[in-house]
Amino acid sequence: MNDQNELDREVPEQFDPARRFLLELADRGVEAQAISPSPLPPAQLLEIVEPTDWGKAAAVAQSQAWRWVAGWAEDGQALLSVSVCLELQGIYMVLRTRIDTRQPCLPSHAPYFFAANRPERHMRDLFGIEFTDHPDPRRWTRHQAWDSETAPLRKSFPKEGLPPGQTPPDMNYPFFRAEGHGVYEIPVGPVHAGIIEPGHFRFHAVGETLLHLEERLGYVHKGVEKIAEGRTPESLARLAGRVSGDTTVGHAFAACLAMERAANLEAPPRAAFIRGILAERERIANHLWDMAAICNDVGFGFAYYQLGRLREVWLRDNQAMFGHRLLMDRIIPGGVSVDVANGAGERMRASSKVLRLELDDLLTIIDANSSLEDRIVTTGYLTLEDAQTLGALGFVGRASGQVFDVRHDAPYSPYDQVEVKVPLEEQGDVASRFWVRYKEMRVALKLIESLLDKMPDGDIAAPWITPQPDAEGLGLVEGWRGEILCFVRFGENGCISRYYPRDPSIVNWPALEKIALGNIVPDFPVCNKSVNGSYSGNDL
Amino acid sequence: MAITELSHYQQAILLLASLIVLTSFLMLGQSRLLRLVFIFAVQGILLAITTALAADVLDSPHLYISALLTLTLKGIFIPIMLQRLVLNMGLHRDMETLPNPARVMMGGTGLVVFSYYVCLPIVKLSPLITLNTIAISMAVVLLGMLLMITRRQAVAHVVGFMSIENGLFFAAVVSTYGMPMVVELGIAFDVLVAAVLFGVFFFHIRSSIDSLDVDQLNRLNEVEK
Amino acid sequence: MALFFAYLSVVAALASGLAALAVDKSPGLGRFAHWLLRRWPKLQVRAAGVFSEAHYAEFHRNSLFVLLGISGVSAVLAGGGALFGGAVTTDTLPLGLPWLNWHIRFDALSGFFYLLIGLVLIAVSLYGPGYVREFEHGRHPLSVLGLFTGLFVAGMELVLLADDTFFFVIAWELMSVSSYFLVAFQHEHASNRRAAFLYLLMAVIGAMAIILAFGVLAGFSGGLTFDHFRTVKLTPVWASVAFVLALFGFGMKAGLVPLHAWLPEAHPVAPSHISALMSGVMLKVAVYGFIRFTFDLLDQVLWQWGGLVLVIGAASTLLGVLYAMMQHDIKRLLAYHSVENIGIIFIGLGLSLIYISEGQQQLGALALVAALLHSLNHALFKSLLFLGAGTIIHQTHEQNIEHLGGLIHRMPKLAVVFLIGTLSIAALPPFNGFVSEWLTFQAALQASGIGGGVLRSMVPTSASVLALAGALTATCFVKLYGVVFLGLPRTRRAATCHESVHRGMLAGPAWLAGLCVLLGVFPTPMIESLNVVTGQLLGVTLPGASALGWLWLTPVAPEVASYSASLVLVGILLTGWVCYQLLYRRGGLEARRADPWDCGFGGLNARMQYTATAFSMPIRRIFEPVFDVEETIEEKKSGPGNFQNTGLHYQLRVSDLAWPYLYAPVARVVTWLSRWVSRIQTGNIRTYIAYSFFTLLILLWGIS
Amino acid sequence: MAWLLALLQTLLFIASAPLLAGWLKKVKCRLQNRRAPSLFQPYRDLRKLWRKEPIVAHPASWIFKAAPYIVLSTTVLAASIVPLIAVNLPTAKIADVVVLIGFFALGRFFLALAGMDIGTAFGGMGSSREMTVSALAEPAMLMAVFTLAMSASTTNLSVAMNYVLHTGLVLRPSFVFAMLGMMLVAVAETGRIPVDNPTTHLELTMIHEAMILEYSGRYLGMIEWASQIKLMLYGVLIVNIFFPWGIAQNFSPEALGFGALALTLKLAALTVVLGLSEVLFAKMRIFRVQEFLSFAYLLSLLGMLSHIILEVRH
Repeated sequence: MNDQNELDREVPEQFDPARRFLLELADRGVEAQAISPSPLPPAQLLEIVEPTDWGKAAAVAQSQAWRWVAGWAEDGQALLSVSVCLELQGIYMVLRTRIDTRQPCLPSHAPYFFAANRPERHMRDLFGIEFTDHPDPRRWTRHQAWDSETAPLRKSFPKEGLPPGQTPPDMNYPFFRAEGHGVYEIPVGPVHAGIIEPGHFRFHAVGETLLHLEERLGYVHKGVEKIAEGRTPESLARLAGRVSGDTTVGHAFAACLAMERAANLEAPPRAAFIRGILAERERIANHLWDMAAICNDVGFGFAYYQLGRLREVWLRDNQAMFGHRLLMDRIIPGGVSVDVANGAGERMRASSKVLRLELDDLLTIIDANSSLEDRIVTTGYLTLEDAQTLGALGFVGRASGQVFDVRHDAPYSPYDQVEVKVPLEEQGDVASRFWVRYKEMRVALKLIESLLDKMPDGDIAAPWITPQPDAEGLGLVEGWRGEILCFVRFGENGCISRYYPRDPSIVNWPALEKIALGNIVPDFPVCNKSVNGSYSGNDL
Repeated sequence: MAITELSHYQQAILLLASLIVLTSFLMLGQSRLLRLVFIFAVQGILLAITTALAADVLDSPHLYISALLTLTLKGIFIPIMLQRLVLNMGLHRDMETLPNPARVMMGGTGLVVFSYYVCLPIVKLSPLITLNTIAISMAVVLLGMLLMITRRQAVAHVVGFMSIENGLFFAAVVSTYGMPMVVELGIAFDVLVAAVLFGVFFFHIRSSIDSLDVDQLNRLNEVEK
Repeated sequence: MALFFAYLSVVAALASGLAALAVDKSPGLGRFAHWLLRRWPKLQVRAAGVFSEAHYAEFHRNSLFVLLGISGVSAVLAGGGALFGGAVTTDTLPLGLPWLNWHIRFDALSGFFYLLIGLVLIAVSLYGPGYVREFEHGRHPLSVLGLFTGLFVAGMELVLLADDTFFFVIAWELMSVSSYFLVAFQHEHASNRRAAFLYLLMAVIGAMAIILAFGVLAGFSGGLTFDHFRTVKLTPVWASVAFVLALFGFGMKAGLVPLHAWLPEAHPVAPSHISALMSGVMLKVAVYGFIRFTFDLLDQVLWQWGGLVLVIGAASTLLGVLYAMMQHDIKRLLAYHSVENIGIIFIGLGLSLIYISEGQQQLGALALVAALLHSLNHALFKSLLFLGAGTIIHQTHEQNIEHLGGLIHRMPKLAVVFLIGTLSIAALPPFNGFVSEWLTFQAALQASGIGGGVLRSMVPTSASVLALAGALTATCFVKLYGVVFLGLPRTRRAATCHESVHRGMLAGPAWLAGLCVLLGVFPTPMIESLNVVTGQLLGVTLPGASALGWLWLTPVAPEVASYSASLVLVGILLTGWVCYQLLYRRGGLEARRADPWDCGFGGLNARMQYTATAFSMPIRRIFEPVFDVEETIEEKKSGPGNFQNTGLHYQLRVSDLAWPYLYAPVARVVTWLSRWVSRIQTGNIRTYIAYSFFTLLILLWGIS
Repeated sequence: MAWLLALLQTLLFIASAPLLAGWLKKVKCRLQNRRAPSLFQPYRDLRKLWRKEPIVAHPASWIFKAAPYIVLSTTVLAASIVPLIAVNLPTAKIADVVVLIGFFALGRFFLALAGMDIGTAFGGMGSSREMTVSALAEPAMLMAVFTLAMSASTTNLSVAMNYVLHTGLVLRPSFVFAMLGMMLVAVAETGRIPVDNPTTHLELTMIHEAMILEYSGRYLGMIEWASQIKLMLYGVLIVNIFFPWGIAQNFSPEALGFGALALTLKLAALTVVLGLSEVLFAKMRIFRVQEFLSFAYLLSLLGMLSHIILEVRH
């Protein structure tokens, strides 16, 4: 340890987290190979030679406080490769290892990172990779559609799929069971009373107090990863825009960025700025709607209708300026499909100003309304420790004092050219998540204005270059829910062979299980709404 | 005197008296400072109206002046000052939740009964028609004290103090034919000075203990714990 | 005539006790039977069946309860005679001390309580034969149960008859001691023995207070008969001393807070028909004692007494129902409700005392009538509920309601009968519980007649406590009925039980249910007859109770308040019928059966229904300071950052605050005192001789 | 004649209750800048529900089917004893206001049992919450009644209204408090915001709606109708006790017509107040309801105290 410290002092490069990680691996006798130059910018790629060292690598990462970002597998016919993306201080690093297809066995990361728990179960269900030491052996994404032998994401599984017919309901899932005096269960979902996506929540409660909450997701597994195979870049961008309907800009942005990096192509600066504007507009629309929904869940009609009205006006502006209310398919590989005309810029400025003024008025009223405050203050705590353990993203993390924002910590174009402020709240309750949204909206409005100010002239799309077979790319953007990761690998003829989008919901869903604890049952809906995870983005 | 035998003016005074007690109770149960200040202002306004009505009923015109004074000072000036103070110090989102508001409130009703019981002999002595409101004013005083006991925020203490003063003033208005003008002006001036002094005082407390929580003053104790 | 039936009732009860002593399978009895049969050979065929080994047990069992039934019927006749005849009969029995024979007095008040005993006793005698069969093959002989039941009933009846201190105390102790043996009947469990001991202890302390109270009166009057007491004039201080002692003694037996601790322990452990008698009747005997002492024997009433009784009554009402809410043992829950209902009765008595002390005899009579009527109503519905609970336990062997559920499908008849009891105790119109609570409210509403403002504000406040308690009772019985009878069965026992085969086990509760409905719908005749009681005690009656005719109840005056339960019932039935005809018979579609809403997940099971703990949890949280709550959640966590729960166990214990704050300190003081006293027990023989020596010296000094 | 009139008044009462619900909806929508459905929409909804095939859950017993009838008939009976447009009708004698509270309790008791009859978590949850809220509301309601009865020395509604009419305008502090207390109780008992949210779709937060979650068809129709009548009942109680002016004191057609008109205006105004409060407040956390209701109790208690202290001869 002393030696290490001296080494650190003597060699300044040792502060580079990736190198420190590599050194520590070497200390532990793990054979690792840094690929240079990295095929996956902005991340560095590290190959772990022996799959049996996979767990040790996670242990090292945990000891150095890396954040487990995402994990995905690929079927390379003879070998399955498993990759995991880690992050520390804005530095991304991808670990990769290869295992035998016939005996797909790998030590699990879940004992070190909770964030690895569900993604590994996802990999096991869809690739048939057995993770040893995984604390939770229950199935996750695969409900009853296929037997446990089938691995739908392997190349051997036909792309058009094997329609399983009508599958039986997943009634015998072995839920966690709380025991004790007068404890009862409330099964809620997958069909909910409102028009929302499906997901099952199993509560264990005693009276009104929640003792335990367990989520059972995966009801909207659409096979996004499988149907992406063999697509052209344009059609992948369209698919990415539909991974989670409310994050259409975010996912399309990430996918296009990944494909462009794989193709060694850079979108023109004007296109990047327009992408930024689109992303911020999406953020504002969703935050408005979320805040409205939080108010609605506590029966506060006034704020619900007012915020809903503002969102509607905003969406109509989207329609008028970009031709689509939700901005779907506005981002294409190589650039964007719609330009900001001069008049539109002025209009956008004006509407931003109006929105800001209206928000000021409205939020002053809301702030003074103690009946709303009574409901959301001290409801649904997520402690800083839990947020850290989880690596909670976006407003969920930021409301608990976890400050991480891709736009600020690992800036990409256009955010490397403007100043991004990251708002923070530290209470970790529903009110914090409410107010952090509001602050983010303010930041977003400002960003839109400064992006408009600095908007360069030029093309809005670069011609597409077909990338090499096997080229891979990583897209990392800050969607409105938080960091979105997107991995793309091209196959023959410039077609996609692997697409893995990681929505922030995948990370944030488990936070809800913690947030709900100790609250009373009727406060759950507002807790849920304050996190507002995407079912579709989680289930893929 | 049964209420049906009184004139409407007198009935209105009684009604206002009971509303003033209600405001005292509302203050007792209020957890947010801005609300507290607002209710205090309402109490001041009610007091001013009562004074004006009493001026009419008792036919003593100088009470009009004191009504006006009450309105400007307790209904408008001091509340606005306190509100500014709360906003400036960023206390408006602080919530001071009582451990059991219902119990405190019920204790408050006990105080009302008690003050009624105590005042009964006095009321029986005098033929003045509005005199039984003296129990009400006594209750307002006691509730103001209760407010000060149950709260930790210095601002709440000031409001409690002012509401005690309101109770005394109310008693003076309804049970005698009003105080001499000089005394009233003096009191009004005193209140004003007190309010300003409190304002200064807050900033001092704040700068020395970083909070307006009066329990924090315990730290200023010289005895090392 | 009434007195004859009263005696007959006592004799029949004693006979039932003695008959129980005849051993179940005695060869001697067999020989006796043979001897009898030889005399009347014609009966041989039929009698052989009866006296055969197999049938003898049943015959024996039935005969006990037939005798009890006779006792009950004659008690009803005696009570009715005294109540409707309005005569006061006195008698002297040549028993007791040579210079103090037992004085008997049978007036309307005794008659009313006789009626109450009789009505419940009839139900018990119907219920008993089926219920006690279980004990026949148990380890405890039925004869013990029968003997003490007989003695217990006789004791209660003698208390009502007693007209002198000596007889009263003997009857009182007979009642207490025999009921102790009944509580201790199933003494194999340590908890039962503890409950019985606690009961005995508190009964003894209570009896001592009562004796002291009588002693105060006796000290001033110079005699031991109640007639002496009635004429004596006391100073207010001594009268207050006597009153407080009586309130303590009778209140302890009645289960007033905070002297109630024995009640929820003792009532649930006794066999259910005994619980019904104890809760339904014995507590009322204590109420009788209190009324007799305060309204009859004491010559004056102070308003402070009324205030004290009112406050204690209100506290009992509220705390009783709150503690009841937290119980999961069906019989304990019912026992706590007895505390509540006794509280309601005492609220009525307190109001009555206040009004009388203010000189408002008329209102005092109204409040007293309310209290008496509630005593009767409580006797009816509480016995009904205890008998019903007995059947449930008998059929399912589950006493914890968290293990029951869905019984309405397996015991439909009992469910209906139990529902009537539930509606009555929840004080819902048009059942009987509502009438007496309504009368109490009406009495409280007249508070503007009281002079003092403080007292005047206290009366409505206590009435609002009564309203709160009434609503909480409804909540509690929704919980009880909902968890026990409705929903899905929570255990296999609850899923496989069935209605009792013995008809009497249904007939007993059904008889009481019928009375509940009858008294609820036509309360006026009963209230009219209670006028005799108030007439004898206070010298006033309620003249206007049936000012609008016997279908209407107008306790004060028609324009103040009126209530017609029968019209309410007719109205409800009529409207319901019209709705039924219009919406269903005229082209309404037949209901379709389907699975309940499961949110699309499927497979709802009994674990996913609300539990009793859950149901009462909001109340527990709102009234937190009243309970001694111990809530523990044991969590096992694992994984990174201890993020994942791997095990969770929830435990909750809610108990009565009376234990840690009253009984435990008293017990500590007693222990400390006895330790201190035990120091003089050195064990050294010379020390003892020295004690004797000094005692002798002091005595000699005293005598000289 | 008088009995016939009483019957007609009851029928008018129950027939116009959905109209009041429609009007409340309209007021709320206008306050939220929304377009409102027709005033007669509640009638259409009821008709639709009555015609639909009801579905009953498997574990349900007869209590589940009987409860709607009991709820509706107790509510109708309650409506029959409340003077609507005329006082001095004979039905008012059947029961006084304490019994009226008892009627509501009876209906609620069966509804709560029906909630537990299906054996799901939602039903029991609703029952538990409903019973808790009503248990806390009851003392406040009774205290308000007491305050009233202390002045009028009666609990008979018709007599009480007559009393207020005949004493003329007296500014009684006690009445002001009793009215405020009763309004708060009415909000809690009829399940309006901020105590309960009648329009929510979230099973976990519901009170009344969770209890009746399994009802459909005519059963649901009956329960809906009963709750509309109940809403109107509380409204009528408040306006007719505290502002009885305009109510018919004889049975001449002009007096009755004027009474109906006055009542309509008073109710309409009261509904606007209710609508405003629904728009301006969020639904309370369930354990805040106790504070709300203890405040209602406090108001009624202050009413009683101010009656004792200020309004009577010492």
